Amino acid sequence: EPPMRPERPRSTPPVRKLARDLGIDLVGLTGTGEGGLITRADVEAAASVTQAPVPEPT
Amino acid sequence: MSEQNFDIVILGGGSGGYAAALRAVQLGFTVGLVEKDRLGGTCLHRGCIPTKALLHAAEIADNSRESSKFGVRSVFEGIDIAAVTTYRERIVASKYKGLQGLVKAQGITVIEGEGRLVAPNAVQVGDDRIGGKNVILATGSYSRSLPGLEIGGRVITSEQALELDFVPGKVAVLGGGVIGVEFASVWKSFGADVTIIEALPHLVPNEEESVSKQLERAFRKRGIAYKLGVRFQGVTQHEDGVLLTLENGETVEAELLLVAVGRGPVTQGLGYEEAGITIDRGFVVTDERLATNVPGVYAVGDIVPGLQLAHRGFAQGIFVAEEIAGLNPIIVEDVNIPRVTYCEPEVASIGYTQARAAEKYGADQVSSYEYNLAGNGKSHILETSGSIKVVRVNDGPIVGVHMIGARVGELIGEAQLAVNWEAYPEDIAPFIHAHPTQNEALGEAFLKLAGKPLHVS
Amino acid sequence: MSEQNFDIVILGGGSGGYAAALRAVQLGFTVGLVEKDRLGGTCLHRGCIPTKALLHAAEIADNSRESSKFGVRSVFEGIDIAAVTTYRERIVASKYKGLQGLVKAQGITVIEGEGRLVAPNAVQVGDDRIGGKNVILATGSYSRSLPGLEIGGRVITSEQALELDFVPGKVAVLGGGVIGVEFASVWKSFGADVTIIEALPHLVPNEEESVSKQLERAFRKRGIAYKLGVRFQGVTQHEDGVLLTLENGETVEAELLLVAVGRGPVTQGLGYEEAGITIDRGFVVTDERLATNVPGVYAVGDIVPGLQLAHRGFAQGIFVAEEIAGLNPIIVEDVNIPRVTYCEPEVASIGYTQARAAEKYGADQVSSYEYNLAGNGKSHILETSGSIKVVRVNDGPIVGVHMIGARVGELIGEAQLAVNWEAYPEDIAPFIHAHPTQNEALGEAFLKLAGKPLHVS
Ligand SMILES: Cc1cc2nc3c(=O)[nH]c(=O)nc-3n(C[C@H](O)[C@H](O)[C@H](O)COP(=O)(O)OP(=O)(O)OC[C@H]3O[C@@H](n4cnc5c(N)ncnc54)[C@H](O)[C@@H]3O)c2cc1C
Ligand SMILES: Cc1cc2nc3c(=O)[nH]c(=O)nc-3n(C[C@H](O)[C@H](O)[C@H](O)COP(=O)(O)OP(=O)(O)OC[C@H]3O[C@@H](n4cnc5c(N)ncnc54)[C@H](O)[C@@H]3O)c2cc1C
Repeated sequence: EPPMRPERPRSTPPVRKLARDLGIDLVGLTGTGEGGLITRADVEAAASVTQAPVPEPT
Repeated sequence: MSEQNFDIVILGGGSGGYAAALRAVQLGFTVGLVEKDRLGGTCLHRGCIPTKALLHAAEIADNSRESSKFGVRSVFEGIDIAAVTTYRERIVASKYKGLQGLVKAQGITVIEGEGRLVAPNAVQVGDDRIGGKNVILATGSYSRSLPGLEIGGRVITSEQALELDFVPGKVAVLGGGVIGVEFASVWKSFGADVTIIEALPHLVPNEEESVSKQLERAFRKRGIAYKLGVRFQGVTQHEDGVLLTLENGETVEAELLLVAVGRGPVTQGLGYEEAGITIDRGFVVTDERLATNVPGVYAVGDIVPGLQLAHRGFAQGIFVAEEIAGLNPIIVEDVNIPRVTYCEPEVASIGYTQARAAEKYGADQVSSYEYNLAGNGKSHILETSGSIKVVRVNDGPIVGVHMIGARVGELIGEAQLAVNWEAYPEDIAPFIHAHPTQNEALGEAFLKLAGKPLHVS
Repeated sequence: MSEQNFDIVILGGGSGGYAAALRAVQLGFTVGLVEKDRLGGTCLHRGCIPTKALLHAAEIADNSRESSKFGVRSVFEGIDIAAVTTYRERIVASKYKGLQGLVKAQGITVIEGEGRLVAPNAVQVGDDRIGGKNVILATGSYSRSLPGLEIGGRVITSEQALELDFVPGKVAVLGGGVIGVEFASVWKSFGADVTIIEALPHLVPNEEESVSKQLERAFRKRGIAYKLGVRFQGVTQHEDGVLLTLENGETVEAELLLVAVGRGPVTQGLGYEEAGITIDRGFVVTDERLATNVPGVYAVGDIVPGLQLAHRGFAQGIFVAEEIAGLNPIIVEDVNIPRVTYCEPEVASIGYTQARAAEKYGADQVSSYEYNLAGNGKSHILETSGSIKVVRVNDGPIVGVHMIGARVGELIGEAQLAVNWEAYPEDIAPFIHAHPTQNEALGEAFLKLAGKPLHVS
């Protein structure tokens, strides 16, 4: 019986895939879903932070 | 009088009970499994497996009848019901043997006999008291009838229908749910005249309405008669048939009447109420983690209100074993359990119908798309018609998939991953479905809901 | 001489070309689609669709022959090849009509005639010059032969095999890949004696080795002969047959020889090299986003090295249209494209074989489990045998699924979601597969790899 793997951030495969496509590392995220599940909204929120427009250098 | 003690005692060795037993011993528990009849229960001996054998024989008969359409010269000469029985019994016997072997190999103690709950932690079987730190109730269900409609003679239930040693010339089926339409489909393929009587306005009334309507159309084309929205009033039996009267005054004559109006829970006289377990209309009430109100006592399968399906009972059995082991298993709600009706054409669904999704999320928050299998190459090759309807929340996940057509039952695997993982159609759109398959049609429906329909599979 | 200009010119109206055209007009581009023969290309007229019609007729024939096993009395009297042709042509004609209608309705300009690339932004068709800001090459493939093996007379390729107006008594098939085993399967079901000759050590040599071995066993049981690991040497034709000699000195006599040794790209004499496009062994070289080395020129479908499958060409067509539109579509690698071989039993796979996964991730980083369909109720009912093998990275995702058995092709839908989303078996383990289906077997394999096998479906 392999042990449960709490070290792997809990999410669903399509959300993990979305995170990968957006370049978001799930390890840093706090899940807001049931039982700490990382949701699509969590990933999208993280992505909007990382992709916040960078001011043009003047 | 003897006493045996186990970590877990399970009352009933059907899909729910034996799955719990298998998972429990795997997790290191000792298990006593009490069964009064045969391990495997309804599903193996009187349900899923033997009916699907009949349905496959029916498919073979239809193929043979229609073979010239495909360029095959074959003369259909009828059904050899004794040979059908041999085939059906061979399948069941082999699965039964496998199950017995597995249960034994895993070290589960099977206690033969009728059990009764005599305490929250004990089941009595004859003179023996079987103690368990935890008890799982899994006593299953029986074919119900209607008030005043007595089973016997030419008025039969699915148990007798399975074991008929002849093909009836004309048969009436009371109830257009899963079991009713499956038997209607088999009998028609075997050459019988069939009339279904359903009190609700549609066949398979729990399905998406458009699916019900398509099934009605397909049955009409197959020559299966049905009367919808009309209630049964009475039946009389005579020497060579039955005469049904309906509340609207119509009558139906047939050789046999199959009563398929649902299944009731087997919970009476088993000590459940005496042990303090809450029962509601015969069903055992549990919380969403399948615990009854009495600590240490769980219930699984058809006695728990909700979908009466073998794989649900099975999964509940596994769930409870893991729950007792403290593994905190994930709940799979009934709505996320796949449902397949194996008549011809098949019906398969998961998640919410459009109407239920609209109730839950708001009508303007939900979109759907119904892809007609006429556009699907493989379905065309199979000469089947039907559709695949996908329901999504706008800018949100896929919450329902509803299918009808030959062989669509197997497509539910993909649909259930999408719904259970709350995928968006956009998540699936980049994937490529194999050509020419029927699951391409599912792909097309997802593509359409993701805003990129192409309609050319 | 006239000149027409479009946003996009597409050379070739097969799966790759027409998919690109449909998606491109949807995205607002004007499209000129050049086709010298019939829209739909190989797949619709000479490939996927007509072969699958034959395979379905073959299934009907097998069912009829074996009907007594299921209790159905039916006498198989042979194949009416004219009726098979009518059926096959009816399917193709109807899909062809649908495609023509769709292409027209979407406002795609179809230019009939043989095109030649005359500049990076222009295709010449007879006297007309068709200009396009972007050009997509989609000229497809043809049946290859071996050096010194001339097609003609009794030595045929799949094109002629499809259109035979008789069932050969004895036929030899050179090549045990997808096309070879599909025709072998059809002919055997139609009553022919069949011998396959394959130079590699296995039938369907690109599949998981255990699957190849099971296909060989199944074919042996069906009476399909094969010679593996032996190379073709020569063939002579005489009045009523062919005589093959093999490098090991054996000979095979047959009425016909089907040459099914692969398909070569149609790229010669079309101006590709003159326009500066890099060609490698006849294939158009592209980057992973399907751009050739010449800016503005893309290639899709069978002319691009890799899997030669209709749905890949189709998806590549969509991809390129979206790429030109700047939508930055997601690449789906060849390894993540589902592969189905529609012989009896069917073979279906996605992702890495165990051997390739071991190469990629390290042999000790990969586990697999092969579930035998003998344990699967529905497969038992279908009287099929086979297996489902799932390959995972340890503590990691499912990277391959390999299946064999009647009707397993449709199970690839679920498998492909798992592999494409890089699901872990543990992600699927809590879900409940419908009983009794074949996709339960997939569920069992996932359960086992997640550490919770139950083996009772
Ligand atoms: C005709 C028909 C077709 C069906 N087809 C399908 C299908 O295709 N797919 C599907 O998912 N479901 C199908 N079902 C439903 C499925 O059979 C049930 O959902 C499933 O069997 C429920 O499992 P269970 O363990 O709750 O109960 P059961 O399978 O009914 O098992 C209960 C067991 O408990 C035993 N028992 C009862 N009382 C006692 C006692 N006091 N002491 C000892 N033993 C006791 C019984 O003998 C029985 O073996 C079908 C049902 C029918 C009738
Ligand atoms: C017997 C057989 C069975 C198959 N079964 C399957 C299957 O079940 N599933 C599957 O996925 N794949 C199957 N395939 C493979 C599939 O048919 C191909 O992968 C697919 O057709 C490739 O699409 P394409 O657009 O690249 O090329 P094609 O379909 O070959 O289309 C190319 C088009 O370009 C046109 N053309 C070529 N040159 C010119 C020119 N100079 N000017 C104008 N027009 C031109 C041709 O007339 C043709 O219409 C099968 C193939 C064969 C032969």
